[in-house]
Amino acid sequence: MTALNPDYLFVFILAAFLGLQLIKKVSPLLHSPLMSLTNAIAAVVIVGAIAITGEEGATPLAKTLGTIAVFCATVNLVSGFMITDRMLKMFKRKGS
Amino acid sequence: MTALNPDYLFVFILAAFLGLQLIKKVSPLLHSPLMSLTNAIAAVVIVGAIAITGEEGATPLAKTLGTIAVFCATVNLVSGFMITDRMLKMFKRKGS
Amino acid sequence: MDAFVPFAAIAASSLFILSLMWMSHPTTARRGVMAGQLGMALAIVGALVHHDVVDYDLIIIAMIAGTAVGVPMALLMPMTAIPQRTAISHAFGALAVGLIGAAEYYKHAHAEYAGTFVLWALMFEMILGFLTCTASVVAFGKLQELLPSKAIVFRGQRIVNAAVALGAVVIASMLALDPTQTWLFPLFVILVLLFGVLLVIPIGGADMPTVIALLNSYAGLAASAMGFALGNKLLIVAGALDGASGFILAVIMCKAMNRSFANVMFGGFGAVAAGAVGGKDDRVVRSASAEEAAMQLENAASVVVIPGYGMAVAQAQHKVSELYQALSKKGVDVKFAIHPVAGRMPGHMNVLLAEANVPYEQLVELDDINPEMPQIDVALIIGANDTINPAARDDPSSGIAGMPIIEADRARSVFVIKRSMSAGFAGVDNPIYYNANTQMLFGDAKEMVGAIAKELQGGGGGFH
Amino acid sequence: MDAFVPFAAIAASSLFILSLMWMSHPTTARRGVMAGQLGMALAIVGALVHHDVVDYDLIIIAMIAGTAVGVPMALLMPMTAIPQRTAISHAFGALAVGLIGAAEYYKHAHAEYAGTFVLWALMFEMILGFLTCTASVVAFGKLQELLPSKAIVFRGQRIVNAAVALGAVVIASMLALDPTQTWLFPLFVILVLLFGVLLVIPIGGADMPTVIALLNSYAGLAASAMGFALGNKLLIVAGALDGASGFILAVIMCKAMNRSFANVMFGGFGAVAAGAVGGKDDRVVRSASAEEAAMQLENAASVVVIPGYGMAVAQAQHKVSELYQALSKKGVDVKFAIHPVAGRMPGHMNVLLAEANVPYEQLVELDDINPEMPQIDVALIIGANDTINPAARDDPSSGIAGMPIIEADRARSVFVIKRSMSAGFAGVDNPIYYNANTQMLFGDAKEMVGAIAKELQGGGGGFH
Ligand SMILES: NC(=O)c1ccc[n+]([C@@H]2O[C@H](COP(=O)([O-])OP(=O)(O)OC[C@H]3O[C@@H](n4cnc5c(N)ncnc54)[C@H](OP(=O)(O)O)[C@@H]3O)[C@@H](O)[C@H]2O)c1
Ligand SMILES: NC(=O)c1ccc[n+]([C@@H]2O[C@H](COP(=O)([O-])OP(=O)(O)OC[C@H]3O[C@@H](n4cnc5c(N)ncnc54)[C@H](OP(=O)(O)O)[C@@H]3O)[C@@H](O)[C@H]2O)c1
Repeated sequence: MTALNPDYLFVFILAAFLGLQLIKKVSPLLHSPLMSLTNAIAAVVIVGAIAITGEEGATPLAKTLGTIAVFCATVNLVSGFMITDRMLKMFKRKGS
Repeated sequence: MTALNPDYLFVFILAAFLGLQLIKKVSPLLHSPLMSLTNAIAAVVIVGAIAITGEEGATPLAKTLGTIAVFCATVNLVSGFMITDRMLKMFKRKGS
Repeated sequence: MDAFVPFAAIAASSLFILSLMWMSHPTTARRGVMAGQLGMALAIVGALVHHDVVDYDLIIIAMIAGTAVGVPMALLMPMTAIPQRTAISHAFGALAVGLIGAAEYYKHAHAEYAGTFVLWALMFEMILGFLTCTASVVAFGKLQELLPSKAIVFRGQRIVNAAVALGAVVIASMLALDPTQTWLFPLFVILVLLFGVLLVIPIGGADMPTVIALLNSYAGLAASAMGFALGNKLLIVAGALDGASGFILAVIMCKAMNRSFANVMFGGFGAVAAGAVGGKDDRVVRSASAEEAAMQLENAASVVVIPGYGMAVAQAQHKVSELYQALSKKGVDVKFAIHPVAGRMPGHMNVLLAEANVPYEQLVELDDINPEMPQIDVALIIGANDTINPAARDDPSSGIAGMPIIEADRARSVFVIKRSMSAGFAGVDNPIYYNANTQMLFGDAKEMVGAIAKELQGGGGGFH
Repeated sequence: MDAFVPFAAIAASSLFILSLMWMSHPTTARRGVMAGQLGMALAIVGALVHHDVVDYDLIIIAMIAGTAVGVPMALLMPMTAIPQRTAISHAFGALAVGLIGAAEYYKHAHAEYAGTFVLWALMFEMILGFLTCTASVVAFGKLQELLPSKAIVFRGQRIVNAAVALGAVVIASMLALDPTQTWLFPLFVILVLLFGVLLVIPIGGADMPTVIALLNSYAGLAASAMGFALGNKLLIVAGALDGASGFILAVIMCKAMNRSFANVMFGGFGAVAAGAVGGKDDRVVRSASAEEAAMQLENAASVVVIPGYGMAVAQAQHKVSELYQALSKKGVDVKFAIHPVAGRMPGHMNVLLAEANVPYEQLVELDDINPEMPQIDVALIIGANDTINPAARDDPSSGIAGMPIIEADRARSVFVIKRSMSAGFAGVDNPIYYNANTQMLFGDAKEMVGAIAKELQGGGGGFH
């Protein structure tokens, strides 16, 4: 497509509004885990990396770049989710 | 289209989430105006009515139904927005 | 020109979103309305410039006529009639939805089969649309007291309702699968319209707000359904926003009454309202005069006014505002405690008091005022009943047990303005009237509050 | 199989949304992580089953290797290193974004022209990606103190930065308009990577959290841009959510420091941190021993502990928890006042205290504690400095003037645990140390708090 596809813009705007609303509601108590959670979610770019590495007739260059990308994204998402959970595990109520 | 277009579902879900977040934040002070505002916004169906009434080769029946629909929707949106504004005009700060 | 259409839709959706966002606080709310109007304008322009649209005359005429009806409807409506207004406005919108669906249906009936999905969406849209239309009319009738506002219940009601609903759904499916059976269509519409009526008549007048909120939500879903059928994302978004809004308001109200949707919709609640005044009239009731009330009020340090439906009925808000002014002048700290379901619509009291120029900082919510109650010198209850009924807190067997209340009875002394000993909407007896620290001020809220205000302004006269 | 893909995307997006929604409160937060993981799994499956994907070996290998690196990274990381961890993890993610962009670019370079929009989107994505990558590495270096943590500023810095940025953008546009000029591409990448470095070196260590939040936001936008280029709505949504999150956190931090983005990014703030201890050492400083502190603490009715970066440096959180336990046992009411930018990351202190089993109900925010301060018997400041510096409130000429602070100085008496008289990150002198009601407890936070706790447990010993 040579021009911007309005559908995408539509989705982006909705998601951006939603993001603003959701994050505003996060208690400051959890800002650190929030940061690493969103960091982990950003690793969703792995889907792009997978497409590039695995697709029919990918050039060696594409394969190499893609493979590294998959690796990096995996590191990001695995460590991101795990550390978030590790942090959250520690938040305890009184007497629990 | 014979099947559900996923794009639409996508937009619907995002908008629904957003709606829930937004409404939860409305102060109870404003629940009445909120009701009439959303009531007014619902009148956006007028776009459907316009399409039906005005489109090329619309049957007389379609034209009639469409015209009534345009009328009804207009009543809804005009009165909805105006009454909302009338209500909100009244909310005053101390000393103002 | 057409390239502009999708972006108009995006802009309109964003404006609707901003509109709700700004609605969250009084200082930005009016900007919210502005955004909403702008969004609507954009949407309409977008629809008009669409290349399919060739004939404008009828559209223009209809819009002018609609405006001619809508403007007076908005301007002449007294604030106390807001709930009715919302109901009837819903009826119009929903009718539009239904008719559009009908027109679309006839198109499909004569074109070749458009595929199940579109037709299912259309049928769903029409069910919600037509149902909401008649239901809203009935709700309007009850609130306007053109119809008996109490619940109308008859034997076998549920069976009848179920039968009608089932019939409608069956025909809808038949039409979805074979739209050419046009003869079935009118039957379908009639059944749905009828169902709308049946749905609301067994619901008591004071539950109409919850119903209206739900109908608001239905109207939204209908718009979304139309969006799916016509492939219009703007409709989908706007509809989803409304759907969410109505739904949440309904949930809030049910929570504030400690009742389930089911109970509101099918409970036949308030059906007994009339016959409900308990016979235990051996209990003493202390009644007082405007003069006595005025005296206690001006000697109080802190006063909490608790308005209810009665204030709306009596249109007493302006007198209440006078009372507030007079007491504030005398250095009395006056707050207004607003129960989420006081009156006949969420935020009903807030609007009325705002109309009478009571600054909204003086309005406090249930959770904020209850803890302070024991330190309050005087609680002045103006036409509120269920929302301050201690039975909800103390008597598990009560019809409104568990409903959160404003604990007026915990104040040092309590005045209650109402016309008689009769019960509130819920039809349950209210023990607060018999408490030792309660004094009744019998009379119409407007006159009584007016009299007290006069006393305070040193005007004398009034009730005695 | 492919029919499933779009719905997988929808489900994944919804799960990411729920994930952030549940993140709002500790009781639901872990469910949030669950949802996030599930969403990610769905997204990956959706990508793997896509018909285009034929060769799985490399993908599997890379994912296994990535996991092998990621798991230890998450498990072995001490809690005090959370900020670094986040930074380096960003670097990985951003690098992935950049490389994907590069691969896409080369595809377009050899296919026929795909149209401006896609290429603009790609270039934008790569700029954000590569920039975020090196910037995150530098941020990591500063937080890990592999690099000088104070701002590095040199003459003409801005000109250099501007030049590099401009160069990158120009080449980007050239490539967007004519992707076949592959020889320009490496140059483009190098310039962007360089710019990432230049962007962060002039920013002081303690401002890294703000930078990281911004980078988080960039990473999100990059993902969205990729979504636009590849036509993948899931990427658009996830990216938008992250973009919003990072942006809001950055705004919150700037508000909490009363500084603008510009000041954080280009202010060279903290560059002077080292040289900053004012010579006015004629002012008297009262210092005390652990024993004396313990005595006052156990005789207090209410104690507020105010932790800061120093607690993190000293890894004193467990000792602090012991202190809390000991005092609670003695019936002292202990609260923890957490400044939004205490430490080196938003919520840094909360995590450390949580790690040490301090129940989160004891943690209070700035706005809630300040009004109570005058009634507090003892304020115990542990390695906090800027965040409790009264100069921010009283001295308009101060470097941190207007930054909201925890008003420890208003407490009846104040103890400050730190190793020396040296300044905090902002490098501004802190008058609280010279107040009559302040006593300094010089020493490493861990040892000092430990000693006090010992005293309270009746263990004796400690510093004196
Ligand atoms: N607001 C909402 O959104 C909503 C939603 C769902 C349900 N409801 C229901 O509506 C009810 C609202 O409770 P409420 O406490 O506000 O009112 P209420 O319980 O309905 O009682 C109103 C009282 O006002 C008195 N009154 C009526 N006209 C009056 C007049 N002209 N002058 C003085 N007093 C007058 C009546 O007593 P007399 O006849 O003796 O004068 C009556 O006891 C609750 O049952 C609630 O569950 C409200
Ligand atoms: N948290 C965030 O997200 C964020 C974001 C942006 C900026 N910042 C900045 O970071 C700073 C945070 O302020 P803060 O009050 O938490 O800390 P601070 O102002 O950076 O001061 C930390 C203090 O801890 C002391 N300290 C260091 N190591 C210690 C040890 N081992 N034992 C005992 N004391 C030790 C230091 O004094 P001695 O050297 O004398 O021991 C220093 O004065 C603020 O300037 C804020 O603007 C934070």
